[in-house]
Amino acid sequence: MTTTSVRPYPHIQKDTVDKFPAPLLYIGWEDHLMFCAPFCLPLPPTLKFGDMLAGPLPGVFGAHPDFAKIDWTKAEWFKSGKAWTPDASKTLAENGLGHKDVIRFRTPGLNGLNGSCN
Amino acid sequence: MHIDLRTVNIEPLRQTFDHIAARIGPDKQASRYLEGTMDVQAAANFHYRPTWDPEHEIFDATRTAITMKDWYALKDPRQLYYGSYTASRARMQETAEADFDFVETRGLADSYDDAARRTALDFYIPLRHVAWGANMNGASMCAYGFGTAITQPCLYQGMDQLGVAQYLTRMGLVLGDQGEVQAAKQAWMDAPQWQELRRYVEDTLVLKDWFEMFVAQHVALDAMLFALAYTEVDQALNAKAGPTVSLMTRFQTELFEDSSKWVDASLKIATAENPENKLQLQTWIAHWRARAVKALQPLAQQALGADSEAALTRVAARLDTRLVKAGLLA
Amino acid sequence: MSNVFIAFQRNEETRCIVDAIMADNPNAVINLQPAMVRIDAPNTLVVRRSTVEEQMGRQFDLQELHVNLITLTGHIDETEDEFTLSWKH
Amino acid sequence: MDMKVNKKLNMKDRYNLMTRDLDWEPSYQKKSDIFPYLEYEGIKIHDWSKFEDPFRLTMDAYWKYQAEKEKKLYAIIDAFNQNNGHLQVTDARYVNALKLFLTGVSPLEYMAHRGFAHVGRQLGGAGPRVACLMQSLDEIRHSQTQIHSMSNYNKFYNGFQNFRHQHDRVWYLSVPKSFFDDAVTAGPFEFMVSIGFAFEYVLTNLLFVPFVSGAAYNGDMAAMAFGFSAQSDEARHMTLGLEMIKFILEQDPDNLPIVQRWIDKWFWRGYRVLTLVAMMMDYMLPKRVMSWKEAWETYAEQNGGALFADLARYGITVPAGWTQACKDKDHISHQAWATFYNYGAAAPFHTWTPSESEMQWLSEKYPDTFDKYYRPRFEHWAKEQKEGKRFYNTTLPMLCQTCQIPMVFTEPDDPTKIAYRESDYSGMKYHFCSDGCKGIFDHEPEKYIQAWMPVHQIYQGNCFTPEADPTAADFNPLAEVLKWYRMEMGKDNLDFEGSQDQKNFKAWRDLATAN
Repeated sequence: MTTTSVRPYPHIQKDTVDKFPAPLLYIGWEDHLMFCAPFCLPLPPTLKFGDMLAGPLPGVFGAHPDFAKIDWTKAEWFKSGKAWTPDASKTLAENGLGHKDVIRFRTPGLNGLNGSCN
Repeated sequence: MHIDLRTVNIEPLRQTFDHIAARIGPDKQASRYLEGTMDVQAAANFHYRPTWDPEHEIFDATRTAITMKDWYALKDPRQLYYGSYTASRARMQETAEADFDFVETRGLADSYDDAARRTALDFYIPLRHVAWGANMNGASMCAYGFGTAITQPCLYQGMDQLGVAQYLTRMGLVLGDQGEVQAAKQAWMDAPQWQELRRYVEDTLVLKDWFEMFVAQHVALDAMLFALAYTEVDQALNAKAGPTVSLMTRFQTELFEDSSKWVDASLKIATAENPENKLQLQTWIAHWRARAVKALQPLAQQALGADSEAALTRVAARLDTRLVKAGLLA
Repeated sequence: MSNVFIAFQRNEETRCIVDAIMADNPNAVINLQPAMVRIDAPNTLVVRRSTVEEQMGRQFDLQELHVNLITLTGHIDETEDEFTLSWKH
Repeated sequence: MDMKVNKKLNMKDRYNLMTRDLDWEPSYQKKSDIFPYLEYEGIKIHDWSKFEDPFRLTMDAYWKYQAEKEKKLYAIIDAFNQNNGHLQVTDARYVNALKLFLTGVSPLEYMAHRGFAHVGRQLGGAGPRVACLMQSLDEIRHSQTQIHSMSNYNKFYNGFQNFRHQHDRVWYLSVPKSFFDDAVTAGPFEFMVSIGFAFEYVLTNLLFVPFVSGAAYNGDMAAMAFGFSAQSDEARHMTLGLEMIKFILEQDPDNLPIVQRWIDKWFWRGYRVLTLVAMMMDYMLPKRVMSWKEAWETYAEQNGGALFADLARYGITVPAGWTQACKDKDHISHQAWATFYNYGAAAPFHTWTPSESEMQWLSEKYPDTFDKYYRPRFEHWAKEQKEGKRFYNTTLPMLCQTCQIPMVFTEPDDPTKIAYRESDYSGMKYHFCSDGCKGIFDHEPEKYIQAWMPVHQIYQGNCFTPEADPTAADFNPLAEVLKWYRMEMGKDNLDFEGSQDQKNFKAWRDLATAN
């Protein structure tokens, strides 16, 4: 559908990738609702997926007592809700991640504070 | 629990909101007018373009050719915010109510001179439509203008004009009846002497530049129409048949005095802002004033006969005086 | 059938209005809250000028209701003599 | 009506003479040039004279009654201020509800003022124009009475002083701002359905009645006075909204699907904004009035249900998101407060964990959900705070492209799973918190791709003061954003515990009770 307007409506796409220092990636941790929402991070496409896990993520999710217990080899990943297997040795771009993609991870056995999904 | 708190003297952390303090200084208490007016319009980061005006932002200073470094310079000297506005108009309506009541209970309308009655009905009652146009323009200026300092009084003035239209209607019913009110509407639609004025009003309704509308409505038309109707014609009828009509048009007389203060101040500030504004305002005034004079001539003639020319000269001179004060006329 | 309701600020004037409503609407239910009084009635509720005037001992214009009104639901029909709320289903 | 006339005319005829008869058929200008916005939305109106305004107010009566209301209201505000009434409220935590109101709601009242001036000029009938213009006047009243009654709080508490600046910038304030921007940028008919009907009629009671009763319960006479006084105008506004929607539906059967879509959209948009009210009721009032869930059941399910049962004769059905909203009543207040607790460093009001007795109340009011889903996080946070590790989330959240709320809402049938929805448009992905928000975007993507999304704007570098130097080694982006927000770190934000508000309130109250 198009926006109905009295004269032609302008195409103003505010959040195209060229306006950011790096493409945005959204990341959520399943069953850990103590973090109220998934996060939004600008991450260079050349960043290796494994480096993302070791670098930025502790600063983002480290406040949760479960975080230190994560075994990343057992994490299950989802991209746009579908099961997905990233390669930790490849970059975000090589893993097929682009601007405004959304990924989530599950950490089996780690289900939040006392298993409450918090 | 109740504790007597009146006895506590505590020092406030600040006197007013930061955006007000930035204008008046941090140590001053701000008036309710200032706190309710200054900077209250959103000015940044609008989310979507209007589907009804995709070329502009929701509030957009470029909807007029007039430019201001700070649109909040256009303060209302009456300092009207909603509370003081309604208090003021409630007093005026109370007076008007008492006057109408006086006219009706003393039978002043029934005993009113018939020739004067004819003049009054023919001249005043079609003006309810002019006021209705002014009401629509007030809404426009409020909606599409920039900065609450000026958009706020534009709506107040528009609603005042609706009040004028309703008082005129009521006078039509007191001096005449519903048939007279309908006849006046017919004259507004068809009678040759009303057509220039109707054209004028309809032409203002489609103006795109809201400040030009301000000039066409308040400066060119109302300044002369109110002076003609509520001074010249009023005095003539008074002399002929006593103050019955004056009583029923008192609201308009008071309104004219009140709103002129605001119109003059706004003009003066916009003129002094920069030479381009001054030139633009002069151009608009020249255009609309000439049209207003042309539109009012046949009506003055109809109401005042041979005296009409002198009356219109006085009306124009009064406008000139106002324009000189505003810096628009040497 | 659903309830309509009307709510007023609680003060001396509305005490009379509420009394008038309760007199004219036998099915109405009154609900007093801090500073607010709410009246619910099945399907329809009427405020009658004459009853309010009796309660107040003075003339009353139904438009004075606005001064102390807080909220209401239902379709409104207003004449000089009656102010009616109703649902049409 | 005050306009007494000597020839006996009934109320309706007199009113017509005072309003619609003032209008005329233009001949020097085309009607379509005078009213240029009536066609493009696809709404068909055949006869504007069929609109009936049930409140036949002439201007003299308007001025008279409104001035009377204003006089009463300002007398209360003056007395409240003179007596240091702010020290009479239950607890200084209450004041944070007012901060939320002034930064989030009062600017919307102002937008309503301008929006109704616009439709009050543009609608094709004299009756609706006059009613809209009176509403425009009322709305500037609400904006100003709110500013005036909170002006005194601003003198003594932090977080009010930049409400206007913040409304255009702060992350969560883009939620109410984008809501109203969406409505005023729509055509005049959609505006009437969005604000006049969906918001004023269906949802306004949920905003005002709990808030105002909350003020009354918590000893805030000033807020109670402006709230109830504003509500007295709302009765007129609600009626205008209802009459307008009936009028549009009665004019042409083709209008029904358009109106239904608007009702679906605006119910959902408004409902999302009310998340803030839900949180205020359940978490911010020291003395609770009723739970959000109870308010929802009373004012939405019962009253809204009656309304939609009534509109069924026009073919209108309950809004598409209604069922989900009724399910969500057990959740949204907790999810919202947890969000503000997370981002307590970035909002100009204080947050806190509920006390044990407050959690007990929440358990009783939300027996199916609070203990199971929400209590654990509040207890964890309280424990960490006791250990000196108050949790502040410092990474920016993902936002819904439509409502702009962080993606905090869970699946309607699984409160342990965040709801993710997405659409592809013009080469990019867009994300949503719900089917409702996704549907709104999908219908008019060109509109929503323009949105000023606070998180994205920060990352684009648009939310720093001119003095900020992002290339400096010690550049702290979050601190710089707070500067741009004009929020004073440690005074306007962070936990209530230890705040200047808390200390001052206690010191001032002690002054009043000691010798």
